[in-house]
Amino acid sequence: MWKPEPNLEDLRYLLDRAGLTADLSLSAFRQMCLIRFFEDGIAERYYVGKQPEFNLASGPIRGEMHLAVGQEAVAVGVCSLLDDEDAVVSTHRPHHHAIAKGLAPGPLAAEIFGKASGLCQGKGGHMHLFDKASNFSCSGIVGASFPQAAGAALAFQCAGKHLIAVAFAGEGAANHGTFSETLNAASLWQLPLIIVIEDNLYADSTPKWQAMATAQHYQRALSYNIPAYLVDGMDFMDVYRVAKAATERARRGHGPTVIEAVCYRYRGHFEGDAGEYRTQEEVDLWRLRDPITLLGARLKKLGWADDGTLEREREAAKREAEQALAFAEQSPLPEAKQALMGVFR
Amino acid sequence: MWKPEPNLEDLRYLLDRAGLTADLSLSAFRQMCLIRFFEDGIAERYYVGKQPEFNLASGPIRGEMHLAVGQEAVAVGVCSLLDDEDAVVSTHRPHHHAIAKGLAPGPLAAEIFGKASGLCQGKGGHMHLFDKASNFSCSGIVGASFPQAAGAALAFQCAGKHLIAVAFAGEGAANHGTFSETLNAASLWQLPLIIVIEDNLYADSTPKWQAMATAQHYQRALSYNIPAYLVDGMDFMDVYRVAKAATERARRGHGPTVIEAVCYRYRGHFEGDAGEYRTQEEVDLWRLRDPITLLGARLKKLGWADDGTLEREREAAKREAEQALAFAEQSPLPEAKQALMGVFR
Amino acid sequence: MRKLRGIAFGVAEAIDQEMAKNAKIIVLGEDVTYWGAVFGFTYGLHKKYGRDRVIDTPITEQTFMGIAVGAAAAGLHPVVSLMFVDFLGAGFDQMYNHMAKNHYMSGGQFAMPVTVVTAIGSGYGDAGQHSQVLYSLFAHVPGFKVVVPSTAYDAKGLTSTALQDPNPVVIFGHKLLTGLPFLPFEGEEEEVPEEPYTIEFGKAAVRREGSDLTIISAGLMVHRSLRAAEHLEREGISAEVIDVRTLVPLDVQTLVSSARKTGRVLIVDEDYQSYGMSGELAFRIQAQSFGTLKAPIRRVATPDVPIPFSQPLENAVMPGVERICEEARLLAGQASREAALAQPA
Amino acid sequence: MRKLRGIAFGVAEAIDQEMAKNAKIIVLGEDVTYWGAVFGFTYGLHKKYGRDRVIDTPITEQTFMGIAVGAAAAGLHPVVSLMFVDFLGAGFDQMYNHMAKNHYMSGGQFAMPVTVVTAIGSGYGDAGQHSQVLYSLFAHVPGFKVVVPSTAYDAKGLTSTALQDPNPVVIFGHKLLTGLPFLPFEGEEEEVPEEPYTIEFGKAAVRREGSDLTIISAGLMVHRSLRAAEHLEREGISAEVIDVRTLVPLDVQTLVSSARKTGRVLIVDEDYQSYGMSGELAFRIQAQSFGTLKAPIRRVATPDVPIPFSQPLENAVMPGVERICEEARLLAGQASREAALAQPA
Ligand SMILES: Cc1ncc(C[n+]2csc(CCOP(=O)(O)OP(=O)(O)O)c2C)c(N)n1
Ligand SMILES: Cc1ncc(C[n+]2csc(CCOP(=O)(O)OP(=O)(O)O)c2C)c(N)n1
Ligand SMILES: [Mg+2]
Ligand SMILES: [Mg+2]
Repeated sequence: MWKPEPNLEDLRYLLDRAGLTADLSLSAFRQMCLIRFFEDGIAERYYVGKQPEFNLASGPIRGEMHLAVGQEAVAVGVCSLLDDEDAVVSTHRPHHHAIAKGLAPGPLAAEIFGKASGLCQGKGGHMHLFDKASNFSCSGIVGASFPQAAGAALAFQCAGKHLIAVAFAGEGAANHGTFSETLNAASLWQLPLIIVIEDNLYADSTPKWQAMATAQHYQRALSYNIPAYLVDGMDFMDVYRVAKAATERARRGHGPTVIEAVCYRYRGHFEGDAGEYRTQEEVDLWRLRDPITLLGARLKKLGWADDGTLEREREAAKREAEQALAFAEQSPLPEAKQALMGVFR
Repeated sequence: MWKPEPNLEDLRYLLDRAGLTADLSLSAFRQMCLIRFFEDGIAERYYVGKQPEFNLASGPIRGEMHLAVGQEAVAVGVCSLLDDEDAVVSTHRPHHHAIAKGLAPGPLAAEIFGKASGLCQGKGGHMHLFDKASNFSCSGIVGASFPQAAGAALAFQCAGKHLIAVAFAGEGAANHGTFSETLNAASLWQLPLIIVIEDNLYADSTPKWQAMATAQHYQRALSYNIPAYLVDGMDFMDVYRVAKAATERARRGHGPTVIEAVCYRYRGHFEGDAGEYRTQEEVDLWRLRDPITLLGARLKKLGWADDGTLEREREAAKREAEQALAFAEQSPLPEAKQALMGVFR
Repeated sequence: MRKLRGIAFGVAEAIDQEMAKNAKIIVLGEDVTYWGAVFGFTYGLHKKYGRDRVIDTPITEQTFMGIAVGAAAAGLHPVVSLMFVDFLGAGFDQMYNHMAKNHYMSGGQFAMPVTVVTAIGSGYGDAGQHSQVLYSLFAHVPGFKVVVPSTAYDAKGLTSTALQDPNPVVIFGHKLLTGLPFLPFEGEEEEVPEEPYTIEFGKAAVRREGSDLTIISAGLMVHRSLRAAEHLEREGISAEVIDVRTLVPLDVQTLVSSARKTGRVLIVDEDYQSYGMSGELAFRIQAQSFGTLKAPIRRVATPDVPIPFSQPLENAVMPGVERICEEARLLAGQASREAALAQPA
Repeated sequence: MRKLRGIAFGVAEAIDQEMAKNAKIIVLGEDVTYWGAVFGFTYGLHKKYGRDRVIDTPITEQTFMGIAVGAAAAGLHPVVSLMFVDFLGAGFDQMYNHMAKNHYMSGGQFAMPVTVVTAIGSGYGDAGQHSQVLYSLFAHVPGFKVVVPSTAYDAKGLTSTALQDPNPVVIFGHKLLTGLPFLPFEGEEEEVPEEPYTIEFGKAAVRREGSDLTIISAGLMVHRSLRAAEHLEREGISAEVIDVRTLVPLDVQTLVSSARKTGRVLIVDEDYQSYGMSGELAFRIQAQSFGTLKAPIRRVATPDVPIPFSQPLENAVMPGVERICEEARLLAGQASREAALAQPA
């Protein structure tokens, strides 16, 4: 849309330089499908008990629900470069990051349903997903992810480990002071930190032109001497290429990187959002650049997959998502007495 | 030091363009002297009762004391372009801004002494100086001045007034998230706001290289599409020239400006500071570029004043400072019962 | 007169009517236009007053609170939305150190007419960072009036009063009383005059008369207490139910009179139990009705744990009708001295 | 054993000894190197452990608190200096919404071993934004242990305990107890073992036995209460003085036992009076010693006004020995029922 589509030869050259193989790309495709099916599945179940009257408190999944359909390429493009021990700190819209980071989808779904088998035994919920095993956490507070990821990066640096930390945040969150403060600290201390701004054009109902003085954020990182990239967030390969460079730099002790990925959320800010602040035409236009479709087409263009392969991956992802959701649905709720336990260790 | 000294012809040209006349310059000289004598006078009285043992709680002036000796040119360079109704929001180091903004030095000094005749009847003190008549306020909280000045600017814009607001803050404060947040809002809404960063190289005991990822801050304003200037804060004329452009732009509705003025505080962060974080050589070096000496020399070079004139101005300033301090000393303390009044209006 | 469902419409209508009269009132905050601050408190205002007076801000609580401080000092009366009270930590400094203090610290020079409107409470599955009440924090720090409307009628009248008050007022609207279709509604539709009217701060409302015990509460808890009182009545226990309406100023007289009458007091508070409202009210009551109390004061509050996500857990911490009834029964049956001594120290 | 003057040395020595044993401990904050966090709590540590473990941060409370959260989740035990408690508003979100909750919300997966050290209190003329106590705010929100040492011995032992605790602990050190030469000192030099030792949280200390009334206090107020008790003794009133030491966990048993013994309770609190510590303690005591109390519980606290600057005003709000004596006299002489009824409701 806003960047030239590389021809086959150029594409091969680019991917080669980034070390992006057929295998990696195909498994990214599958991860993105998994996220999509997972989110669609959550959406479907979220509305159970919320029709005809939509009420946040009803149905098997209560409270606000922020889904990331359309933003899969950013999460997978970055997280496919991470190891379990690398830290990811996410936001109020965390499912895609969680799945891309490799969290088990079953306990993830179960947490969203508030079940005892959930990651946090039902105490956290959709905006507070934590997984020690894959070093994943998130926060429902906008702007909170930046310093926390910097803290993990500092801990890795102190320990002399070649691990990295990633903060995800929206373009709305990047207006928050913690973004700048973290840029300064990360540059000053050359932390192994990657900040990923998912610019999906809106923060709640607020289009970005209404809250941002400039069209993008990444140039602000440059003003702190932090390398910064503006990438096409609908294009897994674009995200991956830049994230690859960033992770290598960070792992080798050469400091932070900012990646600003322009993307789009197809669904509302949260479920129930009537979308009065944008047009259906705009949504439809962005759907034409669907990240999964785009990656599928690239894989075929490169001769790395045919329709059959893609269909198989899609089906496998669908099964995995459905198993996770079924696990969640079938799990029991926690016992009330658990509520009063666990404030202190 | 770090910029070429203009020859006479170039200097005339520069000042002419800025509309900086002999009269204006001479009264600036006098204001700067007033600030210097005022601060020196406060310092002297501050130590009364604090010798031989230095104790914040003793003597006629209690609590912390942050003086601005050495930073006079920044305050006067900017504030000499302001009217009473223009708003200034200052910091924990506010005396020079207050005097430059035209506050009556007597009630100002009295407030610092905690007297009933003080600006705030003794309730505010040195870090909380308020003067409605000259639209001056300040805060002891680092980073707090930015948004408050933006708020005043917004009010002026709403009222359709051609007034402007100025936020002063240190280079340490500019690391705070409120700086970035305010840059964004000011640029977005094109507020009549001038942000002045007084870069005196230290925040408390912390040299700026230890807390800043980059040598300066002003480039960050550029990343928000805000014009930004790095100026010699020891040179009144340099500050004035840039502030003139900034005030005109703001008054005409063309939005905010950032001025970063490199300067130096000769005294400690607060009185009692032993200065273990810097050398005497460094202090001495900066004293060679004293802003009052420098302005005096320029006035002579331009033929706008001779030694006699300068001496007369200096003497007048000294008398004014001493009167203010005497007024403060002679005023009564407030009555205890006042303490419980005035939380609500 | 017409019927109104919920406090959101009451708040919005009051703001509308005051804005029509007073050009100094502006509205600031996240999503205050399209979404009416999410919980409807500013609904429809931008259509009527335009985006110059109803301003969507970037997600920068500290800065827009600071802007409100500066704008109020410069003569406006900002209405600021803090979308959820849970976000206070992102902007608390400007609130309690400036908004709440500048009038006092300036010796009364700068009025601080700011009305903060915020949403509180749990009961619909929004978990630990979106379900808190926290009015006790604002009530603890001096300089805020703390308003907790429980009915549409009160919401309108108290908001009008706030908008005519030259002091900082924080209005805490419970989400389950807003009357919005996407949330459970525990209030009642009621007659609310279309004309503007005000309700004096510091006047508690006796919502139900009774003789055996006094239940004191605020916000949503008033409704749950009333429902508990109905149950109790069937069991032969006559409960008086008092709605404090404003925590600051607090109508101690009404509380004490009722306590003296019934001799038994139960405080019902949705805020965290310790170091908050329930303790304070108990102190004030025992101080003035000590000898007339027949049993120790009891309380039902949210225990000192973060609000968990899952429904059985959330139910276990949120004070409900049953727990209120249980405590009331214990209280009503309690012979003072023996019961107190029976409790382990 | 040697004598130590003040809590600052106690805290610093404990941190030193724990750092020597535990490589996971790092120190973060403003001016924690040269200046030992201004009030000495981290004095000398950077010389011994270097700047990799003792880190001066930019002035960015939200961010360095968030860094502590992230670093703790990644295995470090950060000691974070909040220079003055008054600055909590610049970083409260990361503290109460994350540091205090993430262990609970994560279902116990992520421990949060963070020790925050902060300076509290007035009495030396630092005015409204540098003189507050505010421990009640931290005690109100769940997830913090709240420690208020009043002696060097306690300061050392409680800090060691904090550094072995896997939970967030906030240590509130009163400036007038630090023992630093530039501040008044109201504590006492005392024997403090050189070897490391710990003091269990949740154990109040009976500082003085008495039979007529119980004075309960914390921090500096313990010393003023003890001095008041001496005066009272001369008047024939025998006061028991209890130092709560930790507000969370609170040693209710010790308070209640004393209350039952003396039948008269005075709470002395330097925090703002309303909605804070004094109310909470009163609630807990009346709940368990109702029938044994001979008079209503009384309190001496900072009235609900910002701390004014000028000495007579500051003296008027800060609880002093005289006010404590007065209240104690009233309490000791008070015949319960009649006195309560005599007060206007
Ligand atoms: C400190 C804070 N302020 C406001 C909110 C309410 N809120 C939740 S999500 C959101 C918009 C975030 O926009 P963006 O960062 O662009 O992320 P996106 O939702 O687009 O993924 C807002 C304002 C919050 N959670 N925390
Ligand atoms: C939010 C906050 N954090 C910390 C402080 C303590 N403090 C007071 S002044 C100061 C240094 C400020 O440095 P700078 O902004 O450069 O101003 P300067 O003192 O050099 O004029 C600090 C850390 C404070 N007052 N407020
Ligand atoms: Mg967005
Ligand atoms: Mg500085």
